[in-house]
Amino acid sequence: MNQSCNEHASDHSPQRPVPADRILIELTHQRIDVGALRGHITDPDTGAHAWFEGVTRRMTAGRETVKLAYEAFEPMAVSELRQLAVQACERFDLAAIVIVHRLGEVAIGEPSIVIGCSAAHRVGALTALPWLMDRIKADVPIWKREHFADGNQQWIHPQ
Amino acid sequence: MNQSCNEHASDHSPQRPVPADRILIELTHQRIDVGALRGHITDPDTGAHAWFEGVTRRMTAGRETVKLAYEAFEPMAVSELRQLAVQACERFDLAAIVIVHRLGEVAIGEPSIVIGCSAAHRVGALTALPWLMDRIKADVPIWKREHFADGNQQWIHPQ
Amino acid sequence: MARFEILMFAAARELSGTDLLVVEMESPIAAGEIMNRIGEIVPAIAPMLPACRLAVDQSFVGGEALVDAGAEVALIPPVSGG
Amino acid sequence: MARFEILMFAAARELSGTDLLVVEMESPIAAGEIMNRIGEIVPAIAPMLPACRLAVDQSFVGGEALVDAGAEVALIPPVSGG
Repeated sequence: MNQSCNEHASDHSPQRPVPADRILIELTHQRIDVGALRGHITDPDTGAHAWFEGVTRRMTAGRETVKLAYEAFEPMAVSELRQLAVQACERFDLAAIVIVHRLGEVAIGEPSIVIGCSAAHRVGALTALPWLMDRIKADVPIWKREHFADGNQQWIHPQ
Repeated sequence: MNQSCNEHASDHSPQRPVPADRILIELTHQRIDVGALRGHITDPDTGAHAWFEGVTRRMTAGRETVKLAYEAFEPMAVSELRQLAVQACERFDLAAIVIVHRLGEVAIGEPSIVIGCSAAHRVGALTALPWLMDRIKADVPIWKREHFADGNQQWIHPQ
Repeated sequence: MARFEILMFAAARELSGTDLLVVEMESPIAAGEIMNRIGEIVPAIAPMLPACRLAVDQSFVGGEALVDAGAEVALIPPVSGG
Repeated sequence: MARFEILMFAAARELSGTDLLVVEMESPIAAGEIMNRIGEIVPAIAPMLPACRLAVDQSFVGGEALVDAGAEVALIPPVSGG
Protein backbone atom coordinates (compact mmCIF):
# COMPACT_ATOMS: atom_id res chain seq x y z
CA MET A 1 0.00 0.00 0.00
CA ASN A 2 1.47 3.28 -1.07
CA GLN A 3 1.34 6.03 1.51
CA SER A 4 0.78 9.59 0.41
CA CYS A 5 -0.73 12.91 1.42
CA ASN A 6 -4.14 11.82 0.31
CA GLU A 7 -5.91 8.72 -0.77
CA HIS A 8 -5.56 8.54 -4.55
CA ALA A 9 -7.90 5.64 -5.14
CA SER A 10 -10.60 8.21 -5.72
CA ASP A 11 -10.23 11.74 -7.03
CA HIS A 12 -12.55 13.08 -4.35
CA SER A 13 -11.63 11.16 -1.25
CA PRO A 14 -11.22 12.90 2.12
CA GLN A 15 -7.83 14.26 3.11
CA ARG A 16 -5.51 12.37 5.42
CA PRO A 17 -2.66 13.79 7.47
CA VAL A 18 0.54 14.28 5.50
CA PRO A 19 2.95 11.40 6.22
CA ALA A 20 6.28 12.89 7.23
CA ASP A 21 8.21 10.59 4.89
CA ARG A 22 6.65 12.28 1.87
CA ILE A 23 8.20 15.62 2.81
CA LEU A 24 11.93 16.13 2.40
CA ILE A 25 13.46 19.42 3.58
CA GLU A 26 17.18 20.06 3.41
CA LEU A 27 19.73 22.86 3.72
CA THR A 28 23.06 21.96 2.18
CA HIS A 29 26.47 23.47 1.50
CA GLN A 30 26.98 21.03 -1.39
CA ARG A 31 25.91 21.50 -4.98
CA ILE A 32 22.34 20.23 -5.28
CA ASP A 33 22.03 17.03 -7.32
CA VAL A 34 18.55 17.32 -8.84
CA GLY A 35 18.66 13.85 -10.39
CA ALA A 36 19.23 12.29 -6.97
CA LEU A 37 16.05 13.95 -5.66
CA ARG A 38 13.76 12.57 -8.37
CA GLY A 39 13.11 9.31 -6.57
CA HIS A 40 11.66 11.09 -3.57
CA ILE A 41 8.54 12.29 -5.40
CA THR A 42 7.99 9.18 -7.54
CA ASP A 43 4.66 7.50 -6.80
CA PRO A 44 2.57 5.29 -9.13
CA ASP A 45 -0.57 7.20 -8.21
CA THR A 46 0.75 10.57 -9.34
CA GLY A 47 0.30 11.81 -12.91
CA ALA A 48 2.17 15.09 -12.58
CA HIS A 49 5.68 15.95 -11.42
CA ALA A 50 6.80 19.58 -11.34
CA TRP A 51 10.20 21.05 -10.54
CA PHE A 52 11.54 24.51 -10.02
CA GLU A 53 15.20 25.48 -9.78
CA GLY A 54 16.38 28.93 -8.83
CA VAL A 55 19.81 29.42 -10.36
CA THR A 56 22.50 32.08 -9.92
CA ARG A 57 22.05 34.47 -12.87
CA ARG A 58 24.94 36.38 -14.39
CA MET A 59 23.27 39.65 -15.43
CA THR A 60 20.74 41.68 -13.44
CA ALA A 61 19.74 45.11 -14.76
CA GLY A 62 23.00 45.40 -16.71
CA ARG A 63 25.22 44.51 -13.73
CA GLU A 64 27.32 41.35 -13.71
CA THR A 65 27.18 38.95 -10.78
CA VAL A 66 30.08 36.59 -10.12
CA LYS A 67 28.48 34.56 -7.33
CA LEU A 68 25.86 34.59 -4.61
CA ALA A 69 26.37 33.56 -1.00
CA TYR A 70 23.48 32.40 1.16
CA GLU A 71 23.21 32.38 4.93
CA ALA A 72 20.31 31.06 7.02
CA PHE A 73 18.93 30.92 10.51
CA GLU A 74 19.09 27.19 9.92
CA PRO A 75 16.72 25.59 12.45
CA MET A 76 14.03 28.19 11.82
CA ALA A 77 14.51 28.00 8.04
CA VAL A 78 14.00 24.22 8.14
CA SER A 79 10.95 24.62 10.37
CA GLU A 80 9.39 27.29 8.11
CA LEU A 81 10.11 25.26 4.97
CA ARG A 82 8.51 22.20 6.56
CA GLN A 83 5.39 24.16 7.54
CA LEU A 84 5.08 25.54 4.00
CA ALA A 85 5.54 22.03 2.57
CA VAL A 86 2.77 20.63 4.80
CA GLN A 87 0.46 23.49 3.82
CA ALA A 88 1.23 22.95 0.13
CA CYS A 89 0.50 19.21 0.42
CA GLU A 90 -2.89 19.91 1.96
CA ARG A 91 -3.81 22.85 -0.25
CA PHE A 92 -2.73 21.35 -3.58
CA ASP A 93 -3.27 17.65 -2.85
CA LEU A 94 0.40 16.81 -3.29
CA ALA A 95 1.59 13.24 -2.88
CA ALA A 96 5.19 14.19 -2.10
CA ILE A 97 7.41 17.24 -1.99
CA VAL A 98 11.11 18.02 -1.72
CA ILE A 99 12.64 21.42 -0.97
CA VAL A 100 16.42 21.81 -0.88
CA HIS A 101 18.09 25.18 -0.35
CA ARG A 102 21.80 25.67 -0.73
CA LEU A 103 23.90 27.73 1.69
CA GLY A 104 27.31 29.33 1.19
CA GLU A 105 28.62 30.35 -2.19
CA VAL A 106 26.67 29.46 -5.32
CA ALA A 107 28.40 30.01 -8.66
CA ILE A 108 26.72 31.19 -11.88
CA GLY A 109 24.49 28.49 -13.32
CA GLU A 110 24.24 26.46 -10.10
CA PRO A 111 20.92 26.06 -8.28
CA SER A 112 20.35 27.78 -4.95
CA ILE A 113 16.92 26.20 -4.48
CA VAL A 114 15.22 23.15 -5.90
CA ILE A 115 11.57 22.33 -5.31
CA GLY A 116 9.94 19.19 -6.66
CA CYS A 117 6.43 17.94 -6.08
CA SER A 118 4.09 15.28 -7.37
CA ALA A 119 0.30 15.11 -7.49
CA ALA A 120 -2.44 13.10 -9.13
CA HIS A 121 -3.20 15.99 -11.51
CA ARG A 122 -1.14 18.69 -13.14
CA VAL A 123 -2.94 21.75 -11.82
CA GLY A 124 -2.03 21.00 -8.19
CA ALA A 125 1.64 20.35 -8.89
CA LEU A 126 1.99 23.38 -11.17
CA THR A 127 0.15 25.75 -8.83
CA ALA A 128 2.13 24.62 -5.79
CA LEU A 129 5.48 25.77 -7.19
CA PRO A 130 4.80 29.53 -7.53
CA TRP A 131 2.78 29.47 -4.29
CA LEU A 132 5.76 27.99 -2.46
CA MET A 133 8.32 30.28 -4.06
CA ASP A 134 6.34 33.40 -3.14
CA ARG A 135 6.09 32.29 0.49
CA ILE A 136 9.69 31.13 0.72
CA LYS A 137 10.84 34.52 -0.54
CA ALA A 138 8.63 36.24 2.04
CA ASP A 139 9.02 34.20 5.22
CA VAL A 140 11.93 31.78 5.29
CA PRO A 141 14.97 33.22 7.13
CA ILE A 142 17.55 32.83 4.38
CA TRP A 143 19.59 35.75 3.08
CA LYS A 144 21.44 36.26 -0.16
CA ARG A 145 24.58 38.31 -0.54
CA GLU A 146 25.39 39.27 -4.11
CA HIS A 147 29.02 39.55 -5.23
CA PHE A 148 29.32 41.75 -8.32
CA ALA A 149 32.01 41.69 -10.99
CA ASP A 150 32.87 45.31 -10.11
CA GLY A 151 34.04 44.11 -6.68
CA ASN A 152 31.03 45.30 -4.71
CA GLN A 153 29.04 43.06 -2.41
CA GLN A 154 25.54 43.62 -1.20
CA TRP A 155 23.02 41.88 1.01
CA ILE A 156 19.84 41.55 -0.97
CA HIS A 157 17.06 42.79 1.29
CA PRO A 158 13.96 43.15 -0.82
CA GLN A 159 11.40 45.91 -0.14
CA MET B 1 27.83 36.16 -26.60
CA ASN B 2 25.07 33.94 -25.45
CA GLN B 3 22.08 33.79 -27.78
CA SER B 4 18.62 33.64 -26.30
CA CYS B 5 15.02 34.69 -26.87
CA ASN B 6 15.70 38.11 -25.55
CA GLU B 7 18.61 40.26 -24.57
CA HIS B 8 19.21 39.66 -20.89
CA ALA B 9 21.76 42.39 -20.34
CA SER B 10 18.83 44.53 -19.28
CA ASP B 11 15.57 43.40 -17.77
CA HIS B 12 13.62 45.71 -20.05
CA SER B 13 15.31 45.41 -23.41
CA PRO B 14 13.27 44.99 -26.60
CA GLN B 15 12.41 41.51 -27.79
CA ARG B 16 14.38 39.77 -30.47
CA PRO B 17 13.23 36.91 -32.69
CA VAL B 18 13.49 33.51 -31.00
CA PRO B 19 16.62 31.70 -32.22
CA ALA B 20 15.56 28.27 -33.45
CA ASP B 21 18.38 26.56 -31.55
CA ARG B 22 16.80 27.53 -28.24
CA ILE B 23 13.66 25.53 -29.01
CA LEU B 24 13.79 21.73 -28.96
CA ILE B 25 10.67 19.79 -30.00
CA GLU B 26 10.65 16.02 -30.17
CA LEU B 27 8.28 13.09 -30.49
CA THR B 28 9.85 9.83 -29.40
CA HIS B 29 8.98 6.16 -28.97
CA GLN B 30 11.77 5.81 -26.38
CA ARG B 31 11.54 6.44 -22.66
CA ILE B 32 12.23 10.15 -22.10
CA ASP B 33 15.55 10.82 -20.34
CA VAL B 34 14.89 14.04 -18.44
CA GLY B 35 18.47 14.36 -17.24
CA ALA B 36 19.73 14.39 -20.82
CA LEU B 37 17.45 17.34 -21.62
CA ARG B 38 18.72 19.59 -18.81
CA GLY B 39 21.64 20.93 -20.82
CA HIS B 40 19.34 22.33 -23.48
CA ILE B 41 17.86 25.02 -21.23
CA THR B 42 21.05 25.89 -19.35
CA ASP B 43 22.08 29.51 -19.87
CA PRO B 44 24.17 31.73 -17.54
CA ASP B 45 21.69 34.58 -17.94
CA THR B 46 18.72 32.60 -16.65
CA GLY B 47 17.81 32.50 -12.97
CA ALA B 48 14.86 30.14 -13.18
CA HIS B 49 14.44 26.66 -14.63
CA ALA B 50 11.05 24.96 -14.48
CA TRP B 51 10.07 21.43 -15.50
CA PHE B 52 6.82 19.58 -15.86
CA GLU B 53 6.43 15.85 -16.40
CA GLY B 54 3.13 14.19 -17.18
CA VAL B 55 3.36 10.60 -15.99
CA THR B 56 1.12 7.55 -16.47
CA ARG B 57 -0.97 7.33 -13.29
CA ARG B 58 -2.22 4.02 -11.93
CA MET B 59 -5.58 5.02 -10.45
CA THR B 60 -8.20 7.32 -11.96
CA ALA B 61 -11.60 7.59 -10.26
CA GLY B 62 -11.13 4.19 -8.65
CA ARG B 63 -10.23 2.43 -11.91
CA GLU B 64 -6.79 0.91 -12.43
CA THR B 65 -4.77 1.73 -15.52
CA VAL B 66 -2.06 -0.67 -16.69
CA LYS B 67 -0.63 1.50 -19.46
CA LEU B 68 -1.36 4.32 -21.86
CA ALA B 69 -0.65 4.32 -25.57
CA TYR B 70 -0.22 7.55 -27.51
CA GLU B 71 -0.63 8.16 -31.23
CA ALA B 72 -0.03 11.42 -33.09
CA PHE B 73 -0.48 13.10 -36.43
CA GLU B 74 3.26 13.52 -36.18
CA PRO B 75 4.20 16.35 -38.58
CA MET B 76 1.26 18.49 -37.45
CA ALA B 77 1.93 17.73 -33.76
CA VAL B 78 5.55 18.87 -34.15
CA SER B 79 4.44 21.99 -36.00
CA GLU B 80 1.81 22.86 -33.36
CA LEU B 81 4.25 22.22 -30.50
CA ARG B 82 6.81 24.46 -32.17
CA GLN B 83 4.29 27.27 -32.63
CA LEU B 84 3.28 27.03 -28.97
CA ALA B 85 6.94 27.04 -27.91
CA VAL B 86 7.64 30.19 -29.94
CA GLN B 87 4.56 31.89 -28.48
CA ALA B 88 5.61 30.90 -24.95
CA CYS B 89 9.15 32.25 -25.51
CA GLU B 90 7.75 35.60 -26.60
CA ARG B 91 4.96 35.81 -24.05
CA PHE B 92 6.97 34.70 -21.00
CA ASP B 93 10.43 35.94 -22.01
CA LEU B 94 11.87 32.44 -22.03
CA ALA B 95 15.54 31.90 -22.90
CA ALA B 96 15.09 28.27 -23.97
CA ILE B 97 12.45 25.60 -24.04
CA VAL B 98 12.23 21.86 -24.63
CA ILE B 99 9.06 19.85 -25.23
CA VAL B 100 9.27 16.09 -25.68
CA HIS B 101 6.17 13.91 -26.09
CA ARG B 102 6.32 10.17 -26.05
CA LEU B 103 4.38 7.98 -28.50
CA GLY B 104 3.41 4.32 -28.25
CA GLU B 105 2.97 2.55 -24.93
CA VAL B 106 3.87 4.33 -21.71
CA ALA B 107 3.98 2.24 -18.53
CA ILE B 108 2.88 3.38 -15.05
CA GLY B 109 5.34 5.91 -13.64
CA GLU B 110 6.93 6.78 -16.97
CA PRO B 111 6.61 10.27 -18.45
CA SER B 112 4.47 10.85 -21.53
CA ILE B 113 5.41 14.52 -21.77
CA VAL B 114 8.31 16.57 -20.45
CA ILE B 115 8.46 20.35 -20.73
CA GLY B 116 11.44 22.35 -19.50
CA CYS B 117 12.04 26.07 -19.81
CA SER B 118 14.41 28.71 -18.53
CA ALA B 119 13.99 32.43 -18.02
CA ALA B 120 15.69 35.33 -16.29
CA HIS B 121 13.00 35.38 -13.60
CA ARG B 122 10.87 32.74 -11.96
CA VAL B 123 7.42 34.09 -12.80
CA GLY B 124 7.92 33.66 -16.55
CA ALA B 125 9.21 30.11 -16.30
CA LEU B 126 6.53 29.04 -13.81
CA THR B 127 3.66 30.66 -15.72
CA ALA B 128 4.77 29.18 -19.05
CA LEU B 129 4.31 25.57 -17.91
CA PRO B 130 0.55 25.57 -17.15
CA TRP B 131 -0.06 27.88 -20.16
CA LEU B 132 1.68 25.36 -22.42
CA MET B 133 0.00 22.30 -20.90
CA ASP B 134 -3.47 23.82 -21.33
CA ARG B 135 -2.80 24.56 -24.99
CA ILE B 136 -1.12 21.25 -25.72
CA LYS B 137 -4.14 19.44 -24.29
CA ALA B 138 -6.46 21.55 -26.46
CA ASP B 139 -4.74 21.80 -29.83
CA VAL B 140 -1.90 19.36 -30.43
CA PRO B 141 -3.02 16.30 -32.44
CA ILE B 142 -1.93 13.59 -30.04
CA TRP B 143 -4.33 10.97 -28.71
CA LYS B 144 -4.18 8.77 -25.65
CA ARG B 145 -5.63 5.30 -25.42
CA GLU B 146 -6.07 4.02 -21.90
CA HIS B 147 -5.64 0.30 -21.16
CA PHE B 148 -7.44 -0.65 -17.94
CA ALA B 149 -6.67 -3.51 -15.57
CA ASP B 150 -10.17 -4.89 -16.23
CA GLY B 151 -9.16 -5.54 -19.86
CA ASN B 152 -11.01 -2.61 -21.38
CA GLN B 153 -9.38 -0.05 -23.65
CA GLN B 154 -10.63 3.40 -24.40
CA TRP B 155 -9.56 6.37 -26.48
CA ILE B 156 -9.54 9.40 -24.23
CA HIS B 157 -11.44 12.13 -26.04
CA PRO B 158 -11.99 14.93 -23.56
CA GLN B 159 -14.89 17.41 -23.55
CA MET C 1 -15.35 15.74 -59.21
CA ALA C 2 -11.92 15.25 -57.67
CA ARG C 3 -10.27 12.76 -55.35
CA PHE C 4 -9.80 13.79 -51.69
CA GLU C 5 -7.77 11.72 -49.23
CA ILE C 6 -8.64 12.29 -45.60
CA LEU C 7 -6.26 11.15 -42.85
CA MET C 8 -8.08 9.43 -39.97
CA PHE C 9 -6.75 9.16 -36.41
CA ALA C 10 -7.47 7.51 -33.08
CA ALA C 11 -11.15 6.64 -32.51
CA ALA C 12 -12.08 8.02 -35.93
CA ARG C 13 -9.55 5.68 -37.54
CA GLU C 14 -10.87 2.70 -35.63
CA LEU C 15 -14.53 3.47 -36.26
CA SER C 16 -13.94 3.94 -39.98
CA GLY C 17 -11.60 0.97 -40.22
CA THR C 18 -9.05 2.94 -42.23
CA ASP C 19 -6.37 5.54 -41.71
CA LEU C 20 -7.08 7.09 -45.13
CA LEU C 21 -10.61 7.78 -46.29
CA VAL C 22 -10.83 8.40 -50.04
CA VAL C 23 -13.80 10.51 -51.20
CA GLU C 24 -14.81 11.91 -54.59
CA MET C 25 -16.09 15.48 -54.19
CA GLU C 26 -16.28 18.73 -56.15
CA SER C 27 -13.12 20.86 -55.70
CA PRO C 28 -12.81 23.29 -54.03
CA ILE C 29 -15.24 22.32 -51.29
CA ALA C 30 -16.01 23.89 -47.89
CA ALA C 31 -14.44 22.13 -44.89
CA GLY C 32 -17.89 21.84 -43.29
CA GLU C 33 -19.13 19.97 -46.37
CA ILE C 34 -16.22 17.54 -46.07
CA MET C 35 -17.29 16.84 -42.48
CA ASN C 36 -20.84 16.19 -43.64
CA ARG C 37 -19.62 13.80 -46.33
CA ILE C 38 -17.49 11.90 -43.83
CA GLY C 39 -20.58 11.44 -41.65
CA GLU C 40 -22.57 10.09 -44.61
CA ILE C 41 -19.84 7.68 -45.71
CA VAL C 42 -18.98 6.44 -42.19
CA PRO C 43 -22.16 6.73 -40.11
CA ALA C 44 -20.33 5.27 -37.10
CA ILE C 45 -18.31 8.49 -36.88
CA ALA C 46 -21.31 10.82 -37.16
CA PRO C 47 -21.94 11.09 -33.38
CA MET C 48 -18.36 12.26 -32.71
CA LEU C 49 -18.07 14.62 -35.68
CA PRO C 50 -19.39 17.72 -33.84
CA ALA C 51 -16.39 17.38 -31.52
CA CYS C 52 -13.91 16.92 -34.38
CA ARG C 53 -11.97 19.54 -36.31
CA LEU C 54 -10.54 19.48 -39.82
CA ALA C 55 -6.88 20.24 -40.45
CA VAL C 56 -5.76 21.29 -43.94
CA ASP C 57 -2.06 21.17 -44.66
CA GLN C 58 -1.50 20.70 -40.92
CA SER C 59 -3.47 23.72 -39.73
CA PHE C 60 -6.93 23.76 -38.22
CA VAL C 61 -9.57 25.37 -40.46
CA GLY C 62 -13.12 26.61 -39.86
CA GLY C 63 -16.16 25.14 -41.58
CA GLU C 64 -16.29 27.83 -44.28
CA ALA C 65 -12.69 27.37 -45.45
CA LEU C 66 -12.45 26.18 -49.07
CA VAL C 67 -10.33 23.08 -49.57
CA ASP C 68 -8.69 22.05 -52.83
CA ALA C 69 -8.36 18.42 -53.86
CA GLY C 70 -4.55 18.59 -53.66
CA ALA C 71 -4.49 19.62 -50.00
CA GLU C 72 -3.56 17.30 -47.15
CA VAL C 73 -6.78 16.88 -45.18
CA ALA C 74 -6.98 15.32 -41.71
CA LEU C 75 -9.92 14.63 -39.41
CA ILE C 76 -8.82 15.56 -35.88
CA PRO C 77 -10.87 14.00 -33.05
CA PRO C 78 -10.67 15.74 -29.65
CA VAL C 79 -7.01 15.53 -28.67
CA SER C 80 -5.74 14.04 -25.42
CA GLY C 81 -1.98 14.43 -25.40
CA GLY C 82 0.09 15.57 -22.42
CA MET D 1 16.36 43.01 34.83
CA ALA D 2 17.24 39.88 32.89
CA ARG D 3 19.70 38.89 30.21
CA PHE D 4 18.37 38.58 26.63
CA GLU D 5 20.47 37.17 23.81
CA ILE D 6 19.40 38.25 20.34
CA LEU D 7 20.61 36.35 17.29
CA MET D 8 21.69 38.69 14.48
CA PHE D 9 21.80 37.73 10.79
CA ALA D 10 22.96 39.01 7.41
CA ALA D 11 23.16 42.83 7.15
CA ALA D 12 22.00 43.22 10.77
CA ARG D 13 24.88 40.99 11.89
CA GLU D 14 27.39 42.96 9.87
CA LEU D 15 26.09 46.37 10.93
CA SER D 16 26.12 45.36 14.62
CA GLY D 17 29.46 43.57 14.34
CA THR D 18 28.13 40.55 16.24
CA ASP D 19 25.96 37.51 15.69
CA LEU D 20 24.70 37.63 19.26
CA LEU D 21 23.56 40.88 20.83
CA VAL D 22 23.31 40.65 24.62
CA VAL D 23 20.90 43.10 26.26
CA GLU D 24 19.72 43.54 29.86
CA MET D 25 15.97 44.22 29.91
CA GLU D 26 12.95 43.68 32.15
CA SER D 27 11.32 40.25 31.59
CA PRO D 28 8.82 39.69 30.10
CA ILE D 29 9.08 42.48 27.56
CA ALA D 30 7.06 43.30 24.43
CA ALA D 31 8.71 42.31 21.14
CA GLY D 32 8.27 45.89 19.88
CA GLU D 33 10.23 47.16 22.89
CA ILE D 34 13.05 44.74 22.07
CA MET D 35 13.20 46.22 18.57
CA ASN D 36 13.38 49.73 20.03
CA ARG D 37 16.22 48.70 22.36
CA ILE D 38 18.16 47.14 19.48
CA GLY D 39 17.88 50.45 17.61
CA GLU D 40 19.18 52.36 20.61
CA ILE D 41 22.10 50.00 21.20
CA VAL D 42 23.08 49.70 17.54
CA PRO D 43 22.05 52.96 15.83
CA ALA D 44 23.48 51.67 12.52
CA ILE D 45 20.62 49.16 12.38
CA ALA D 46 17.88 51.67 13.18
CA PRO D 47 17.10 52.58 9.53
CA MET D 48 16.47 48.93 8.61
CA LEU D 49 14.51 47.97 11.74
CA PRO D 50 11.07 48.92 10.33
CA ALA D 51 11.64 46.23 7.67
CA CYS D 52 12.81 43.63 10.22
CA ARG D 53 10.75 41.09 12.16
CA LEU D 54 11.41 39.40 15.47
CA ALA D 55 11.34 35.60 15.80
CA VAL D 56 10.86 34.05 19.23
CA ASP D 57 11.62 30.36 19.55
CA GLN D 58 11.80 30.23 15.76
CA SER D 59 8.38 31.73 15.06
CA PHE D 60 7.61 35.27 13.92
CA VAL D 61 5.85 37.38 16.55
CA GLY D 62 4.01 40.69 16.43
CA GLY D 63 5.14 43.80 18.32
CA GLU D 64 2.76 43.20 21.25
CA ALA D 65 3.92 39.65 21.97
CA LEU D 66 5.51 39.29 25.42
CA VAL D 67 8.94 37.70 25.42
CA ASP D 68 10.57 35.98 28.38
CA ALA D 69 14.29 36.20 29.04
CA GLY D 70 14.74 32.46 28.48
CA ALA D 71 13.35 32.52 24.94
CA GLU D 72 15.46 32.27 21.81
CA VAL D 73 15.13 35.67 20.16
CA ALA D 74 16.28 36.44 16.60
CA LEU D 75 16.22 39.64 14.58
CA ILE D 76 15.12 38.72 11.06
CA PRO D 77 16.03 41.25 8.35
CA PRO D 78 13.98 41.07 5.12
CA VAL D 79 14.68 37.61 3.75
CA SER D 80 16.01 36.91 0.27
CA GLY D 81 16.22 33.16 -0.14
CA GLY D 82 15.11 31.20 -3.19
